[in-house]
Amino acid sequence: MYLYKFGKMIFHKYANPTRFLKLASTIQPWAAAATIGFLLAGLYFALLSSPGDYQQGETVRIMYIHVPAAWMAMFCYTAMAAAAAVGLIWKHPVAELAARATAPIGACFTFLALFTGSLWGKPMWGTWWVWDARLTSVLILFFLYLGYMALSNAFDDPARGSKASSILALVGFVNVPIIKFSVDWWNTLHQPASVIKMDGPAIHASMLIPLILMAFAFKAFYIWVMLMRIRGEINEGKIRALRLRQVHGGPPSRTTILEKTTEGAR
Amino acid sequence: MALFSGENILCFRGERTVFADLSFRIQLGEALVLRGPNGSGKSTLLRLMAGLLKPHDGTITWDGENISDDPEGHNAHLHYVGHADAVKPVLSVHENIVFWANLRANAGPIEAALDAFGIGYLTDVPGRFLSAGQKRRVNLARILASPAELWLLDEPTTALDAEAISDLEREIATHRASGGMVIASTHTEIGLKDARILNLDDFRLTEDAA
Amino acid sequence: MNTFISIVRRDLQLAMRQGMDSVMVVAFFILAVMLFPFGVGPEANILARIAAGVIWVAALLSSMLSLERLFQIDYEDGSLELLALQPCALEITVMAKITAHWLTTGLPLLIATPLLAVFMSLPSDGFWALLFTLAIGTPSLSLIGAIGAALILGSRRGGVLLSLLVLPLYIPVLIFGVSAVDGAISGLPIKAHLLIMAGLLVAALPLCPWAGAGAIKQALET
Amino acid sequence: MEQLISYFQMGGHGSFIWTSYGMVFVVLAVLWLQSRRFVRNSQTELDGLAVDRPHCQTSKKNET
Repeated sequence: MYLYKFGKMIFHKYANPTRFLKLASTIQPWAAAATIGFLLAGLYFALLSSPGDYQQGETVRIMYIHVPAAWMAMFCYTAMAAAAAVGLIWKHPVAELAARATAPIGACFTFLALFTGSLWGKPMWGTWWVWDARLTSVLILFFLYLGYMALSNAFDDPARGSKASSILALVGFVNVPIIKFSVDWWNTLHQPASVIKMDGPAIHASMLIPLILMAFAFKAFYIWVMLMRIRGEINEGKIRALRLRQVHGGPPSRTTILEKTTEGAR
Repeated sequence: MALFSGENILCFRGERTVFADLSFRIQLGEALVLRGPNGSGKSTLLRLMAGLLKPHDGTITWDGENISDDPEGHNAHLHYVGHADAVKPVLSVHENIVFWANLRANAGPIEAALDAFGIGYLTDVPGRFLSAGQKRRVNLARILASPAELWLLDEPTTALDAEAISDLEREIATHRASGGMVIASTHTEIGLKDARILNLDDFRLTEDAA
Repeated sequence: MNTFISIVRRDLQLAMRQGMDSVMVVAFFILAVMLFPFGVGPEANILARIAAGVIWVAALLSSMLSLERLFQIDYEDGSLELLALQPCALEITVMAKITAHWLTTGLPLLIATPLLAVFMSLPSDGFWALLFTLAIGTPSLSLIGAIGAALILGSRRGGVLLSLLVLPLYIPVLIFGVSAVDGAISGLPIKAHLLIMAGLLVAALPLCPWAGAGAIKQALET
Repeated sequence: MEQLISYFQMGGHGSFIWTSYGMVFVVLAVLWLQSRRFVRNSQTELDGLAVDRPHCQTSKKNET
């Protein structure tokens, strides 16, 4: 019960959409600058100044975007599940919108991880796709994202859509480790011994820098685009409210009420 | 002395504010009729009272105890008649009502409930042959088959003819006499003697009030 | 407890009277498996090699067929609303409907499996493993599928959406089911597989009705 | 000049590396543009709606 109260108190401040928008518009330029900065630094190290790997040759440069993309795929799904949980438990409207905003970004990073993974696999194993444990788990994660997005748009009332998809995000989140475990297990069952392990030799220092830089670039990009999309979702909410008021000529909408009550409650 | 009440309830439907600061009180033997134009939230209020919906603010209490603390306990107190009649086309009228009655502890006599609404002759007829009015009577007979203190009726008189409406009025009267409560939202005038009226229009937030 | 029994009895009554439901599921199951000899060729050794996987995937797909209507009919005719307003917890009602779904789909599939094992010339020592894994696996499929069925209530295109939501969650059950049968065929000990599948089932038993009830409550809120 | 070409060939695997980097930029750029259009359209529509309700002011946000 205490956690519930504590959570309510902490999030209450940013539950109010307009105050969140003020916060978002201060963070957004910084996120944009960080994205571009890290991206340039990461590219410089990834493409220009780091040596090719003695075993994989130049193709190791694909790893510098494949691995951060895979990290982002997992990170976005976790962030989505966390936002969904906050949205469901504390009825926090902005958290619900954050989950809706994160899904397409996560899906894009998952697609990139798969695409670059298969491009990396071609020179190393000669095939576009190999049923490696990690790649398969990322493939299933991609379908979990598609399921989330399909469900959230399958209803006429978007509030219904985001509630139903929040539950799916939590159910999916509980299943991710089970899927990971069973795919690894299945992989060792059918694993031909000769395939080189996915991440090759231990990553040595000069390769770590571009990896970390690209990871930061992707995270900053995520924050930047997510804040944008949340702003769009909030606008959509206000538009629906105004349209409904035109139709019903009713009293002010939920968002204005929320603002009034949280304004007063501050 | 069972008391069912709600204090300053605020309810949203999607983006729309349905009503705010709505309070009501009802005691055993009383009846409450909800009035208001379409879309003013009559059905919403009934669903809030049944516990299907959670109010954004404010509380609904049964004997002083918040209903969301023990939803199953609250369900045992009430019967809800919504717009849809939940009559399975494949099952006979008798089977339909027996199913619903068995879900509750003290299932009463089925035949008496059917006769009360004059559909005794339909007991073995499968649901798909029934007209809308007959389906509504089966639905109403269902709540007679197993007693519960509170009746929440959402426009019970739709699809009912004059004779069925008088049956309904009689049943409501006997239910109230035996210490029950009835909350109904209705457009047609049903003769509930000394029923209190709750007009949802005066709880709608006007433009400047917000 | 009698609520559980009366709901299961009513659902079975409905399934019997509405007829053909489980017959259609079994017909789809047999047809789906029968397509493979036409596709892959009738040689027994090839068919035996893929028999377990084909039968399991077909069982998975056919158990998903009737999932969409698990709550949809009750949702449309108002019974789901009334079921949510009964004195017994909604989770028990959801569990009862899942049991009824398993009895009308999972069980008939099990009965049809021996015929298909013969069709696909499945090696005989894999036979009991197949039956046993399906017996443990199909309840988990019904349980996980019920969450999907509850989530799509009131959505525009229910059926296709349901498969997109539920199939990724079926993969662990499929992997352990088929590997148990393959293990049995090649004489390996399959105790570990069966324990894991039993673990999945035991985990799904409490969690899925709870999540399904949550989804239904949220669906009834509109 | 040929030093530049050999750089681009990247030991024969140039095509893989450049397509994957290219795809990353294309996907991220498309996602960014789509998000920006999503916000712009909703903002203009919102302003349009708010105009005919004068007293309901909407704050002009400058988003990048």
